[in-house]
Amino acid sequence: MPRLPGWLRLVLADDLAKQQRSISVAEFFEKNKHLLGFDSPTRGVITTIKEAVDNSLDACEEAQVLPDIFISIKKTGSDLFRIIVEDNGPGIVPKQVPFVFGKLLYGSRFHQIRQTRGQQGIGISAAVLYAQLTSGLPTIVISRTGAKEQAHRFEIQIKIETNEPDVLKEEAIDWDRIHGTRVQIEFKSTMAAKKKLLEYLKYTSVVNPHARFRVELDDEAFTFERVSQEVIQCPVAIQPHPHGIELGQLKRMVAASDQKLIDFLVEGFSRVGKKTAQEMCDRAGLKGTLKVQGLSVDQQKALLAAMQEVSVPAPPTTQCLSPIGEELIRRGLDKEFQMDFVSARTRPSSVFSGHPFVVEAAIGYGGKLPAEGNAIILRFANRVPLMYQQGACAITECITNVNWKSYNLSQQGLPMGPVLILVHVASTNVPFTSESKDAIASIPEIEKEIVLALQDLGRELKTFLSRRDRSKLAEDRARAVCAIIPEISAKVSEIVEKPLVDTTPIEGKLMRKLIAKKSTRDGKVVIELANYSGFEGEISAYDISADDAADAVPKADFVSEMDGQFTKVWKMTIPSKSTWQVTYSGKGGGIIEIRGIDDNKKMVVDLDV
Amino acid sequence: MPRLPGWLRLVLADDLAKQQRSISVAEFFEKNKHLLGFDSPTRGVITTIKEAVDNSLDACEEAQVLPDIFISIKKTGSDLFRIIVEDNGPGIVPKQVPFVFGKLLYGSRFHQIRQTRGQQGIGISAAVLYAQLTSGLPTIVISRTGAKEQAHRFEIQIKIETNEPDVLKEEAIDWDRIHGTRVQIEFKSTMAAKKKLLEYLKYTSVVNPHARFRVELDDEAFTFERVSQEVIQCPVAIQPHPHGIELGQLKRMVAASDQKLIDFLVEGFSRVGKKTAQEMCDRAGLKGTLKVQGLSVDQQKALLAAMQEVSVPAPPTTQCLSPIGEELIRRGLDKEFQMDFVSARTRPSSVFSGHPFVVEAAIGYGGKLPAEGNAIILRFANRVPLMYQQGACAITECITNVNWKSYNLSQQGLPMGPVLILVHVASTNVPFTSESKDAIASIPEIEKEIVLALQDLGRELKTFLSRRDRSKLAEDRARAVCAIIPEISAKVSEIVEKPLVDTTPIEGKLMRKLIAKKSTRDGKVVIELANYSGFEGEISAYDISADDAADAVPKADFVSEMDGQFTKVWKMTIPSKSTWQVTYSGKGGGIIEIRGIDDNKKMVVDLDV
Amino acid sequence: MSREELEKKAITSLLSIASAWYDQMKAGEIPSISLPSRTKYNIEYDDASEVWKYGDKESLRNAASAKSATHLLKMAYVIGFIKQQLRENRSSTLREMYYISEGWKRAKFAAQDESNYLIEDLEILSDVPREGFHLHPEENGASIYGPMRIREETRRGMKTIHCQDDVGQAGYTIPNSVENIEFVDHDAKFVIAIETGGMYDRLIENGFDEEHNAILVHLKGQPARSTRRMLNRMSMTWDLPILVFTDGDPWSYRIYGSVAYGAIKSAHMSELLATPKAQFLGLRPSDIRDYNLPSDKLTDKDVEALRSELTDPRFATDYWKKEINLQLEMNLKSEQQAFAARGLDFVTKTYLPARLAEMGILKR
Amino acid sequence: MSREELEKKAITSLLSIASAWYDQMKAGEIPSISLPSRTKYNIEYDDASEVWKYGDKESLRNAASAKSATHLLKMAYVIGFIKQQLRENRSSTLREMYYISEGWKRAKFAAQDESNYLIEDLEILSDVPREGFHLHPEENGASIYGPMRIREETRRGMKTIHCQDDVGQAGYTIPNSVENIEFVDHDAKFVIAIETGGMYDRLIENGFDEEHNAILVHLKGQPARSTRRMLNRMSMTWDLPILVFTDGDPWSYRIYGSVAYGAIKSAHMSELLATPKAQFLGLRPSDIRDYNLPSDKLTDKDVEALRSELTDPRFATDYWKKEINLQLEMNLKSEQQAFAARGLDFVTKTYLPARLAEMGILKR
Repeated sequence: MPRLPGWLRLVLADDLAKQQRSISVAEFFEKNKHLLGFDSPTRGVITTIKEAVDNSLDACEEAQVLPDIFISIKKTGSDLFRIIVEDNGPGIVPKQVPFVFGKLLYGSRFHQIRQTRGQQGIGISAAVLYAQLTSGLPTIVISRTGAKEQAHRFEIQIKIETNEPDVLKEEAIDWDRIHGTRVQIEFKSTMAAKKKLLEYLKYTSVVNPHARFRVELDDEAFTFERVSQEVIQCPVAIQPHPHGIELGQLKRMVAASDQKLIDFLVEGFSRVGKKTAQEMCDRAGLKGTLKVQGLSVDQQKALLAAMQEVSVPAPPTTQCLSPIGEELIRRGLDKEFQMDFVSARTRPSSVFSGHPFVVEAAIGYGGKLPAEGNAIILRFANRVPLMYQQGACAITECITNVNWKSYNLSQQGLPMGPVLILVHVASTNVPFTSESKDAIASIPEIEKEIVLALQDLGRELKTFLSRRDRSKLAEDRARAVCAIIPEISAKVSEIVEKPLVDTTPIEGKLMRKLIAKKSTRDGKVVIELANYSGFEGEISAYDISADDAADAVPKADFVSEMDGQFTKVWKMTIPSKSTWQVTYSGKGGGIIEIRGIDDNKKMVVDLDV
Repeated sequence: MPRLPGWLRLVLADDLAKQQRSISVAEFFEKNKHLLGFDSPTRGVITTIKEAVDNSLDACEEAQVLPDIFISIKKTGSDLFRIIVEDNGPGIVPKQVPFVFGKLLYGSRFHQIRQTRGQQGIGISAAVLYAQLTSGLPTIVISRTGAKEQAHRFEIQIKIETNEPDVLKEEAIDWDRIHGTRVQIEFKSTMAAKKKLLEYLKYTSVVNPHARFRVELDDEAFTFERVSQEVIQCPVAIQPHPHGIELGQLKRMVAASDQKLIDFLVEGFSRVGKKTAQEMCDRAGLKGTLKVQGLSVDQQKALLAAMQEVSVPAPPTTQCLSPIGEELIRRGLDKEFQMDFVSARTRPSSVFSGHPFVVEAAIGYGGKLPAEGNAIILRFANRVPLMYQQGACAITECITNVNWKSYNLSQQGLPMGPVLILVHVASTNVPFTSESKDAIASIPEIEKEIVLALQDLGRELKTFLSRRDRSKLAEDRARAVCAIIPEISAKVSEIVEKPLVDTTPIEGKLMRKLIAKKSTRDGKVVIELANYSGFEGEISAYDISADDAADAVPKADFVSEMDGQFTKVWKMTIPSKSTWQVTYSGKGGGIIEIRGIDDNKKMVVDLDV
Repeated sequence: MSREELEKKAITSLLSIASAWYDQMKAGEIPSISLPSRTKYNIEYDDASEVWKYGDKESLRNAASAKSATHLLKMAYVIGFIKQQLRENRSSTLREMYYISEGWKRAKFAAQDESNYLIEDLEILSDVPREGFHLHPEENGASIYGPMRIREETRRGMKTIHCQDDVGQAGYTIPNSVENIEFVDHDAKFVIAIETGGMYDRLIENGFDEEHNAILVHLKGQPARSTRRMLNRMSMTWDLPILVFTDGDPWSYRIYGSVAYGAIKSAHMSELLATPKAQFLGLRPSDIRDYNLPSDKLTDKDVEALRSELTDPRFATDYWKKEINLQLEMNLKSEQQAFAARGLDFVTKTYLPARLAEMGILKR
Repeated sequence: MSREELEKKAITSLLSIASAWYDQMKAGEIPSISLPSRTKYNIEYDDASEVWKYGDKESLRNAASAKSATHLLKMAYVIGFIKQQLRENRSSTLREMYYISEGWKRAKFAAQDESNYLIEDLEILSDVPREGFHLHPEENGASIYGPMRIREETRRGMKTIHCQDDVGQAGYTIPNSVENIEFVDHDAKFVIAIETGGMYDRLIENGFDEEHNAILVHLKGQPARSTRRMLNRMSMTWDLPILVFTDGDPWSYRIYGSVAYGAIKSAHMSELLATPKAQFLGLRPSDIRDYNLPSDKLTDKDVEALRSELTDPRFATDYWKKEINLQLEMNLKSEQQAFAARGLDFVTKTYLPARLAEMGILKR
């Protein structure tokens, strides 16, 4: 056994020590691209556009402007793609630009407790890093903060060893945007996921109805127009909620405070008033007048436990969250999917583990939605569409758990048929199942809200469907009474060997309408109008078909021809409970229409169908 | 539309700029615990032990000592667990200790191209961070670098805002270890995954046969003993391989070099000689004498393309990789699983995308392995067991794709029955499917090696199984000839109504052995020895059963009794082609053995079975 | 009821349905009809007749929707069809009627099920079995072998047949319509209805019918309608004990159940199709034990079926509870031919005489 | 061959197998036996007899391994059992023999399949059908109705039966062993073998047998062994044309195939079981087209079966290719009862006379 002598081992520890060094976060992510959604060239495009668009939308929101975002993707080499995202946001002051794009983990939203799209301060600089690794090209950023300022153009890379920006070039230039930012990134990729990309843009447009997106994809151009002219209120950060913090965070707050305990609680946390603060102190066995900095670790633990035991109202949400709103969801959906029915719900805001959240949902039915197969599911978190891992998402789980059959939809796991379901979860801290942010985790509080929203919408959909069914039912009844009962009568009369029973009294009794029946037998067309409606004014019967009805008895009051189709019009008044009839030679078919009487007082039955 | 006036928007960009700040990597990971395997309290324990043990094993390897690792897990509160891992490694010099444990992304192995267990410099400090967030307790580290040095004890936390170590206390102390490191971490957790933890330790022990692990789990203690006394050679870092680098890396190397291009290629990369380097220069259209620092980005791109086109031998692997070896895998498996058959393969090293790797595999069969159900699969990457996501792993995929039926195993996806399959992938860069490092990605080069190793082992297993089957076959034949043919004879003689045919000539013709037959009918035991073997020396028949054979004809030469079992011995010589017989009253059963004649010249048939 | 009476009743009832509709329509009302609800929640045990029948729950069908109007229209066409068929003394199968409806336009059947269901409705409304409508099933009845004589009205005239003397080895085959049979005389002490052909043949071969004056009926698995009607009539007309001899598994107990108690699907015909006096002869779970018969393990489906029988009101007797629980405990089932393991004569010489004596059918 | 001759041949052949083994063992050799290989690769068309038979490929079974020694042992036990059965003039079913083997210790059958397969081996070795061993199938034969008279040797003596005058509405049932039947006389011009009971009843009800002097045979789906043997004997003994009338789908063509050509499973019995002169009457795909019959779409399985028939040597005639291709093109199938859509008399008054005239059976 070759053991090293003691002195050599000692040297070794020193040797090892010399090799120890700090690793830059950029180096770390260079080796771990998958953590940032750059694990495949295909996915890189969507990730980059998503990050840039998220930043643009967030910036516009903060600056209270209506977003006007231009996106371009152009192939520049066999496997190189140039991506440009340009917005009309507030712009970035020149001295910040290098840090925003050339340093990982740099941002303004990381520590704020409010709903934002981007948060980590990694996204866009990760794209810069990916570009420099695969194409070697720097990222070009143009930004302008206002009419009085010049635009600045940067060529930026990241110094990987130190995670510091490397500005290759900076110049002041003229730019036609008065304010805004344009970023141009070029890297190795493929357009295999073009369909997914277009879906992403479409869905983004649905939940950002105040934004306009113009897209150039190689030679194609699309516009997703805005449907709302209102800027959305920018969420404002709030204090942490006492139910939503961990010991580590508390310790940091304590260390940074020179307040008395009771003031620390009231001022440092959401929804904690004097009374609540006192209750927390009492439970923790601490005096409210203690300086917080003096608290021992054990006292801090006791305080934390007390803070989480005392009941505190949910955090304020109107401030820090920005739901889309029922009206705008409807408008957004209507723009991209033309449907017969659409309804949306914004649930009251709620809270899980101290994090405020709000659930919004919408259901659409019919129209251009595909009649067969599973419902279309649109999932969103903080106004960002979730494009992957539908099966692993709590939203999908909730949709599956709702009993859609009780709302007259068919269901096999997911509901089936021409249905679209949208769910949006907005929170200061959306709980994802994994770093790739593709699926929302199963949090009972959130699931409950989703299910309630869906059930509420389901009931509304059911009302719509049964109203629709009822009008179908009325037609169905008319068909039974006017078409089938006479046949029963014929057959039964034959069986019992008695004269044919006249069934028109049944029609009258049941229908209380003006009934127009058209039938064709042996080359004769018969139109019969039976008036059970009580109305006795003048009406017109329009009969449009290929027959010219030249031998009609009575003659038509008016005949016109167009493309081989003859419109025959008869005008008449029909006394109550009596019948008017016309007969002519022909093949039948076509359309019959009765005018001059209320819709709900008439019924047309084509006996040939 | 409430647009803000221009001056206000300008102010906004400035406002926003003020909020921008750098985010510490510790803050980042505090928010993203799942990236580090701390997404649930249950998983935290295994992650922490795994990280600490990986560090210990790596350190011992570097210091060339046989690892002796102590692991303790103790419950200290309702949901608090204290974890201690102590090794006999080289220790860490005091001034480094705070950085190793109190700073994320700090380590010695991140930039080296060689096989190591840990790499990112995050693992153990992530556990420190997790402890400070959940229990508020600092981590205690004791380390000593040699007999002449004192041990140092630290209480360490991480300053989250800056990702710098926060040393609460440091003191020199006495410690009985001459060199080594002990870390004690305490955090909120559960022991729900105890079974998984023990599996992890067992499997770790299998692939680290040179290490001893002592484990204390609350009140239980286990030891996984070492089976090899040889320290394993520590892999040595190599230069990057020209097929394995990206543009970003090349640019950095170029920027740091003051060499001429040809020297840069020869000295900076693995397996590049003068000739290869020249070919690369030629292809890239660059002179070898150019200073590399002067290369433009386009020239660098051309160079990179050329480097990847030119064929270069695989990187040297004996140096940077440390396979376990066939012998040690067998010993390791044998220690933990007692089996009838075990064989291992270490494949020649190979390369994917410029990263060297080697595949090792082993198959075990029979013994104490469960006879039913799927094979047991053990997966390893760089000597670390993979505990989760078996279904998503390329190793499992490869096992499934091998046609085990052709090696006489049953198979339903995985092979079935008393089978164990071990696969170890060692590489300077193991390609995992995700950050949680639970499954190896599908890389064709690696898959090919795994399949080749498994097929090779499969053939060996088949040989073993058919050898076993052949001896079964001979027994089967003897049974047919000695037991069934006499019955056929009896029945056929009855049918044709002729005298019973004697079938012993058939036995003799077929068997050419000494055949001992024991049968029991109507309370009489008959042992018959028919000698077709050609051997005519003295033999003994041992008959061990509950019968005392007092009335045996002929009498036994020797009878002894033990626990109600009688051993009867007859000695005799049987002339060739003749028969010897003994009869006694009894119930039969027991064992019969013939001694004095070669094993392959005798055959015992119990006709009562 | 004789065949003529049955046909008369059929035509009268069906015409009265049509007449009722005629009158309804004449009075300006939508035609409608009431039917008992045909679910298992509307099945009741009738103490008087000892069979399971539909209860009081009724549902009204009127022609106020296209769907139910079409149903009434189809019913009218079927009534017309049956009327014509009876008048012409023709008959047809349900399948043929389904195809004939091709010419009925709006009254055409969409599927065979629909016509079957409608015929059941008419059976219920008229209290006449479908044979009375001259609608016969496709499936043949089973075979009979034994000392009995019947007179059958066939298309080729009246035939008198003795079920031992005038038939081949395979016996007399029960025709589709048992109503055409007249029971002349018999010399039997009891009837054994046997599940499998192998056992039926065994009893014939061993001369069991002659030795014990037994009538043997081959059920051919789950017995056809005409077989059940035949057993019912043998029991009613001649008051002969009917003994059911099947395999020893839950599916065979269901065969006994359908002979003795009737099926939910035909609860309206229970009085005609069920034979409440039928007794279960074997093979009982206790026989498996007592005769140590070759047996198989129960499958999961067997166990499930046994458990469901334990909660079936028709099997809610001490006898069945004891036997079924014994079977679940042993976890075994046997086929009736398993007796062959004890020799080909065992079942006729030993088992059946003992069992029949135990049941009081044979004297010991 | 008469029944006595058959039994004699059976006993002789089986004893010769046993004798051969006896002699082998006596000579100190392992007993063995050669059997034709029973796979579809060893089936050949025999031009002389116009049926499919096993070819020359043989496999040798000797008692050198426990498995095949056990097989020979079982064969010896079965031969012994048959010998005794024939001697005592008893009979049994395969299922009974399976249970009887319970007492055979090492020669006990593990499953019913095994005993079936062994009996087929013995049929091949002895060239005697199992009926000659007094082993009869469980399944009944089908029914016959028509102007023919047979004499059947039953357990109750010899019975002479006229298949119109002496039977009930359901007709005469073919017994398990057709070898016990003697063909007395007939007044028939042809035989129609019909797939479905509904159509069989229709032809009887419409008096088709009387009007055309036809013998009607109900096949009951895929025909049982005894039904096929009956058709074979009617064709051989009386030289009557045998016409097969089925549904118009691939499965029904297979029924025709098994009547006319025999099945792979029983290729060794083809000369006894197949009726090469049998002709396919209908329902042909071209009938669906020509008579515009109600029809269903082909399912994927139907299409698959039709395609497989196109490559089956037994259907390799222009007639079948044309019809099957037409069917695939139309993508339709019909049931024979679909003729009812044209009226209950259409099949007997129009279709069959036309079709039979076309086939040259009836004069136009």
